[in-house]
Amino acid sequence: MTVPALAITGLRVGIRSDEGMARILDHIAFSIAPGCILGVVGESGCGKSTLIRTILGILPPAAEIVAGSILFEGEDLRAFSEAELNRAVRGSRIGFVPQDPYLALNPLFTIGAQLLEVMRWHAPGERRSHSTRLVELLRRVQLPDPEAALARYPHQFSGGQRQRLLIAAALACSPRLVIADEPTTALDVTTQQQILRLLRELVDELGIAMLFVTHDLGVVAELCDEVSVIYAGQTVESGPTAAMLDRPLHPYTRALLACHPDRSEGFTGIPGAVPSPLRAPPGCRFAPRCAGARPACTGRSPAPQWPEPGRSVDCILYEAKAAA
Amino acid sequence: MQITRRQGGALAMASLLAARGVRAATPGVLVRSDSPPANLDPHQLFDVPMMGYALNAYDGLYRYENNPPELQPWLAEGHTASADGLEWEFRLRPEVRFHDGAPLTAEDVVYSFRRVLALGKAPASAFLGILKPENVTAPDARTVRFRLERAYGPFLAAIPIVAIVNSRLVRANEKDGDHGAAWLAGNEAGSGAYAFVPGSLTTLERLDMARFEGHFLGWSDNPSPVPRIAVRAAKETSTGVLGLLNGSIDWTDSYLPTDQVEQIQGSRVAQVAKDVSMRTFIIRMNNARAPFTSLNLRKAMAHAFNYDGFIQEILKGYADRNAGPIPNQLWGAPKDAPGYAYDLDKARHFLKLAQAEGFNPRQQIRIHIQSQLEQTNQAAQLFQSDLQSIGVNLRIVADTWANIVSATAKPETSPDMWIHWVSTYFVDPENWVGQMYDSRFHGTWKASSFYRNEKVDALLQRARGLVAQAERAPLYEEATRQVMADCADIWVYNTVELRGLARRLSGYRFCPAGGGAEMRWLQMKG
Amino acid sequence: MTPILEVQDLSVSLGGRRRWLGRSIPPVQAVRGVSLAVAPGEVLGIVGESGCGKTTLGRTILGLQRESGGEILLDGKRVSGLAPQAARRVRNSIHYVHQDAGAALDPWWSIGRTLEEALAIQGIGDRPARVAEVLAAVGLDAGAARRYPHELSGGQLRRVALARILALRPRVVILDEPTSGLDMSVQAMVLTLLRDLRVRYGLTYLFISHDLSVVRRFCDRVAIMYLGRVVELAPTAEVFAAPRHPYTRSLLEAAPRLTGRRAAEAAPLAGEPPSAARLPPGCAFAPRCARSSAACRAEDPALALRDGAEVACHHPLERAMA
Amino acid sequence: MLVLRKFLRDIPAVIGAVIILFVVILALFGPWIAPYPEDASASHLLRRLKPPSAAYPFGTDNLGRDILSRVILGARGALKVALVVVGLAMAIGVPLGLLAGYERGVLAEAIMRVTDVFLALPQLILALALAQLLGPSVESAMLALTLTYWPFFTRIVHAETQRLRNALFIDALQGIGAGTPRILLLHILPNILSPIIVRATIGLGFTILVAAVLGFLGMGATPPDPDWGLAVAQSRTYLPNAWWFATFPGLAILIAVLGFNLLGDGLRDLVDPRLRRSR
Amino acid sequence: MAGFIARRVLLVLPSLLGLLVVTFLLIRTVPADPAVALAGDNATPEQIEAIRRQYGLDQPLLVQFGRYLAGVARLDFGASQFSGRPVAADIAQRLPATLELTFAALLIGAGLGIPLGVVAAMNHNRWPDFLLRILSVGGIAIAAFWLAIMLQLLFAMQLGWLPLRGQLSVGLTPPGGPTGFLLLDSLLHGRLDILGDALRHLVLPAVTLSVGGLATIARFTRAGVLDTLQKDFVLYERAVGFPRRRMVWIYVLRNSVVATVSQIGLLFGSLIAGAVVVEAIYDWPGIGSYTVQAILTADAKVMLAVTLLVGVIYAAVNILTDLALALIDPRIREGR
Repeated sequence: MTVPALAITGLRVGIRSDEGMARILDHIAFSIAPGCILGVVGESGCGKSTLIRTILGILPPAAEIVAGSILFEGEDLRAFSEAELNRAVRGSRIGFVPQDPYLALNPLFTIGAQLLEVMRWHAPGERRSHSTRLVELLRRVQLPDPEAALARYPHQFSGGQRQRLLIAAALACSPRLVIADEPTTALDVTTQQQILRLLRELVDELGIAMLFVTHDLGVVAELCDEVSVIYAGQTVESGPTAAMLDRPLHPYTRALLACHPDRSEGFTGIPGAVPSPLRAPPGCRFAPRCAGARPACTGRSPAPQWPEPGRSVDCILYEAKAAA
Repeated sequence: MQITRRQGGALAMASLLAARGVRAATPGVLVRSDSPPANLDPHQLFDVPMMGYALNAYDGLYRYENNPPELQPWLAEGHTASADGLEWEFRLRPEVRFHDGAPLTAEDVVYSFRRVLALGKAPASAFLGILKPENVTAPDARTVRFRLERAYGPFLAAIPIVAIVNSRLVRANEKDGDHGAAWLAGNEAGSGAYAFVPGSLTTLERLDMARFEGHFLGWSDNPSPVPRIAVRAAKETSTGVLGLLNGSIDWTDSYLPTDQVEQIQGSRVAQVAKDVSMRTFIIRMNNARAPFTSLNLRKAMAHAFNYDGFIQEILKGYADRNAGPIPNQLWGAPKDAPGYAYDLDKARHFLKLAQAEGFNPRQQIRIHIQSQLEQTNQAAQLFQSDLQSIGVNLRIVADTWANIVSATAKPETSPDMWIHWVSTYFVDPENWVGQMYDSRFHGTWKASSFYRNEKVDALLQRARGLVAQAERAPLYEEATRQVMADCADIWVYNTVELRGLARRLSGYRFCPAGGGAEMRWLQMKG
Repeated sequence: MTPILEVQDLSVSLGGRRRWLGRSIPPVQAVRGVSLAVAPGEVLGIVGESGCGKTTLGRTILGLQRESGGEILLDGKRVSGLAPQAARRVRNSIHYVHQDAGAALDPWWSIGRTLEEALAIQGIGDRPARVAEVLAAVGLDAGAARRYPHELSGGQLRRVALARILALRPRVVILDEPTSGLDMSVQAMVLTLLRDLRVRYGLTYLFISHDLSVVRRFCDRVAIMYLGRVVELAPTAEVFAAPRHPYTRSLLEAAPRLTGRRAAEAAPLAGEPPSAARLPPGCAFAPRCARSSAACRAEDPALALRDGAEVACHHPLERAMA
Repeated sequence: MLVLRKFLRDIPAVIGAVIILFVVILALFGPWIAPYPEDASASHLLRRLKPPSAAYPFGTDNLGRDILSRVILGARGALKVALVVVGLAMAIGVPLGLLAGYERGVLAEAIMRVTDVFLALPQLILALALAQLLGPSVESAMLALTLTYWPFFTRIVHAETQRLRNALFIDALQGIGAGTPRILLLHILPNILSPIIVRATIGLGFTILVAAVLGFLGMGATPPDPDWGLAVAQSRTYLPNAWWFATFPGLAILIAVLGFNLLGDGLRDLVDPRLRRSR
Repeated sequence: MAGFIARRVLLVLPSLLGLLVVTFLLIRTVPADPAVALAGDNATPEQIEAIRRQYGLDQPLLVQFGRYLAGVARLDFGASQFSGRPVAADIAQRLPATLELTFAALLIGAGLGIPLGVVAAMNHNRWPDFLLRILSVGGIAIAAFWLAIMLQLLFAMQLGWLPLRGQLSVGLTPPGGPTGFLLLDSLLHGRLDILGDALRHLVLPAVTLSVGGLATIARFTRAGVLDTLQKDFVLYERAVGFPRRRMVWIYVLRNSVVATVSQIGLLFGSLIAGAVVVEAIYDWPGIGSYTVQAILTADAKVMLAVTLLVGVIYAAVNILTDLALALIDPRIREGR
């Protein structure tokens, strides 16, 4: 078996606040194989962006990793120094596609200046060869007129074009993993469709791994090979996309799918609200909203279970089943 | 070591400089930190900076020298006057040359006087009413004749005011009938001991002068004259003092604050020249408007000012009490008139009398000071503090010279009280009592007491029409006594002028007219 | 039955400045000849991608934007041709809910004050009772009145925005992207709430959205807009079952669905919409349309009734196609 | 409470607040605190320009008055000048800026042109004219400072209002029929407080200092007012000897202005919703 | 871009006319009478009256203003009522000195203020931030002339490193022409000795004048950087491992200086007030002391000319500021 591009186990991230240390991420676990797209799905406030910042090592000053490991191609990223991360990981071995293409580019610098800056930093070499490579990539991501693009400013591109630019930038230093942070939420559906298709092609073509963070199950269904669902900072369920959409295991996953307009005729929601990670309930964080919750759910965090090959679920129900 | 006695870090720092200062001096150049004139034309301006310049760049027919001032023949060898005082003839010295080498003729003198009259600015004041331009004539190349409209006693005293200009040079630069005013404002056409260096002028900031070898007096009396003078205005006293202490300035204006004297005297590179001048310090009262229409109130005020305290403590003794309008050492000042003394009891007494006449002590009296002149402020505050103790409410109004003198055009707008000096422009009692208390001068700032006494008017009128000093003196004395009896103003002191001088200079001569600004007598080491 | 709201041949041009010296900026035709009629109690969806003019249309109907041509009728009475403030006065039975509910609230004001303010502006008395009522109606507890916008979640903010206009007793509500940016679980609850409120308060909705799956489930009829024009207008079921306009079809196909990957299906619509400032002649969709002909590039097709749907296309898809 | 805790963590702002509190106390109770309250107007010729000592911790001035007392007594005047000028300038500048930023067209354009005229008007020349018109006094100096300072507020408020004019919540208010005065005063104004506070605190210090220059030119505070700026101006004649005469009133200005500015910065960070979000 | 400048210049003209009208009215309401000064201390009332007539001061206001405007249209600003010298010539002689001083001060202010602001922002709410804030705010609060004298005592007197006063040493003569700017002219004439001497003289005045501006610039930069650091692209730049130092000092800073640049424009506007004290203490032959002289002597012609000058400088700086902003921000450049 190949080494996963990224394997996270038991990750716990805390943040200092006035009320003490709070766990904004708690026993997160998943892994991504090369050539595979893992969708990390969660609602707002579930810790998706903290997860990304944790992997990239750019947590805000008040936050820190408390436990767990982040293995990137077998190396523990936690052991890297800030300078090493900056030089050899962020933007080079791990590419990043941000959420909002309108805001993620510095408006005062040309595309070439910004993207080449990163390339030069990570891969010292000729300016000419960098820009040749960048133009090639831009052509690959189907940006119109790629040669002229380098001299233009971000505002001179449409949203879709900017996202193409950022995808090209993420690939510029031949990364082994690309982290995409809801890259299509700011785009129109037709453009979204184009971008998703492009991403799929690129992953298949280059054999890289991709962590695709989103809240949109539809997008996951279209794009991802595997899914990991996060709720309030905790991984609740992971597995192959098709299987999970067909037969969700965790009550939260089920509820979430039931909300989707494609699934339900009425409008069912999930009662209550996602708890703030600063005031997370004890035990299973979904318990207060879970229809099938039992008293034991609030007592302790559930341990991951593997009820089927390749699928894991963190729910006390399956502990019982496994025990039985 | 005088300096080490003083406490305070700043002074210690400054004193360290004395040693360095010697090196800071510029060899062969005397650096003056007083202001150059606003305009180089001696016929347009007549003020202290102008005198500081014109006494060096230009010559007049006569000149005041020494202290007390003596009128000495200068470009003229001498003069004659008719018995009625109407006809004056001046005989010019031979072989006087202007800076461009042209010889001085009577024509230059005629041109200069006519030009002064035509421009009608400050230097013309003494002559405007009494001399018509066509009545200045040159009977021959070395004689100038004046025919006055009426006899005018101070005529001769005012003669040094008029600088003689090189008429060919100025005429050549006349434009649109301006008498060369535009040109001469930035150039020079004189015959004086120092010549303006063309191109070195920044108005009010800097100008350079170079010694004129061909000056008519010659330089045989001065073994080491100053070759070059650089005027570099220091606007802040502190800069001037520091410059003096570090040797980069050789000469300050003559109004050093008394509090700076001790430090400069203690320095190895500089000293202070202290000379009694003819510059009186006066607190004016607006006699034409209530409450100062009341003689008793005026007397109360005159007794409430702490003359000695002011002179001894604030001025550290660098001033002479001058109880009347005319400087003590000048003729025409009555020697026996006692003046007013600081006596709060008397002040209270007169205040009561004034109250009986209807003066309301709660009424606020406003005294205007010139904010740039710290001494006027100190005097006002000292006065205010004493008046408070006798129950008079004095309010100080900070003001500007331009504003005050404009307000003095009319008794209604003129301040209740204000403070100023009267400097020597021509050495004659007319400069003081004549222009200050004759009612025909009402509307000028000098007459801003709006004092009116027909007897005084008549005395001054008569004195003005006479020529002989012996005849005029008693008239001025009598007028002065009357003004003092009427307590028209509060006369405080006669100035001791304080000028910072580098120790490398010697031969400094002071004269109240011009304030010692004549440089040709100075000798310089290094 | 008279439509409660009718729009006839409405055009709106935005921006455009004549500058003294220097280049003038030409106006942008954001809405071009749109005609709609909304029946009382109906939910009319307006669907299109960003820049298609759907929000401008909503703001113009509301009265914040002045139309450059055409008419707006409210209860059959003409209410167009007015400057914004006057327009708002005659159309005060129409209200608008912004897409970004959080940004539509003054961050300095508590929810309670904001709600009372709306009433104060309209001169309505008995404010505390009315505020309590609408808060309850949108499912917020009374304590929410004391809180500030930044303390509330996205779903709660939508509720506040609704409460704010409900207090004013509207008859027509323009909902601008009411579910965008919301999580699926919250979205469902907001939609439920909207449906309940419609019944309870007898509202008519103009539902502006780009989210086809929501529109499909919520709207009675749908108007598809492309670059300022309505290209298709039909009952929802019809549109989703058998789109007539090629653009409509592309749009439907592009929407991600839970049914999973359709890699082999028709290629995505190429390119992006042209800028509204530089419209091509003829049909605006022609440059991206696989079916376009010379006629499409020459003449802009009008919206015409075909088989029970209004379509603006020279070559509409056949019913059987879908 | 959270706000207070956040504020207390901002040490410069706390220092500023303490200073301001101190200055306000001096302003209110100065005559009871000063060791020689009579030195507000008295003069003592025999103890002129004495260096600091136990009896006169800050030394004495050119008329023998206790500088410490005068520094204490001067707090009231300094506070008055600063607050009145900045207050009036805000009262003129902020409404005009709001109006010009919110409305479009001729009125807005006219306001901004007038603002430009006043921005370009040299302060000293205006001060002179006013001193002549109204008589030289602190009041006319304050008016002159006000007239030259309001355009700074107009400019800033104008720019910020223009930015906010298109904000969604303003749009929403227009949608529910809110009138212009309500939108401007109740909604836009509170939202643009932070740049106004910055400008105002800069203005407080600036005002005290320029007032001193005006005083020295004969257009401002009048002796014997225990005015800090005036004392600094008067001390010029005695420098570098009487260093204490300039130093202590100068320090008083420095500290007071420092207080206002630090507090202002702190307040700015506090009210800025963007910064509020972080941490 | 040329069209943009032309448009701005034309737009400025009405403001300048307005400025002149306001100033003229203001100055004419001042009762101070230049005729009194010209007539001197021994004047007679008749003489004062004659001078008043000669200068047209007895004419109706409108006539006086008309005459003045006609002169200004021909770039003739008349003669000073105090000195009789042509105002334009005096200003032309002094303006370069003030501009050199102001520019140097601005350079120091921006050169130190911007980095200080950045460092403070990067350390938001930590000790470096606190310290820099207190120091930079102290700059606004310090009395300029007190600082000036302290600097004189330290650097000119105690250490003897720098000259006490003036623009040039007494022994040296300005090279003259062609620009009037001493530094530039000495460079053009190849007089490095004069250049060096002039630079030494410039240091203390420029530093004194810069402290106020420095503080303002530091504050606005700090605020700007804090603001920019919240932007999404900063997070993106961190996420792709941008070289950190370059990110802050180039990419973030450029986004942050917009407010600072506008402030620099406004700072220039208060040039005269700031220059007055500094020019007086260091005897800098500039516009500030010239203005004070005019005010003290109620010299209307000079005051009008100075006002107009400040107006023109203000307008020019505003246009330059806009140009600078357009250079910084491509979106402004395209008129969006």
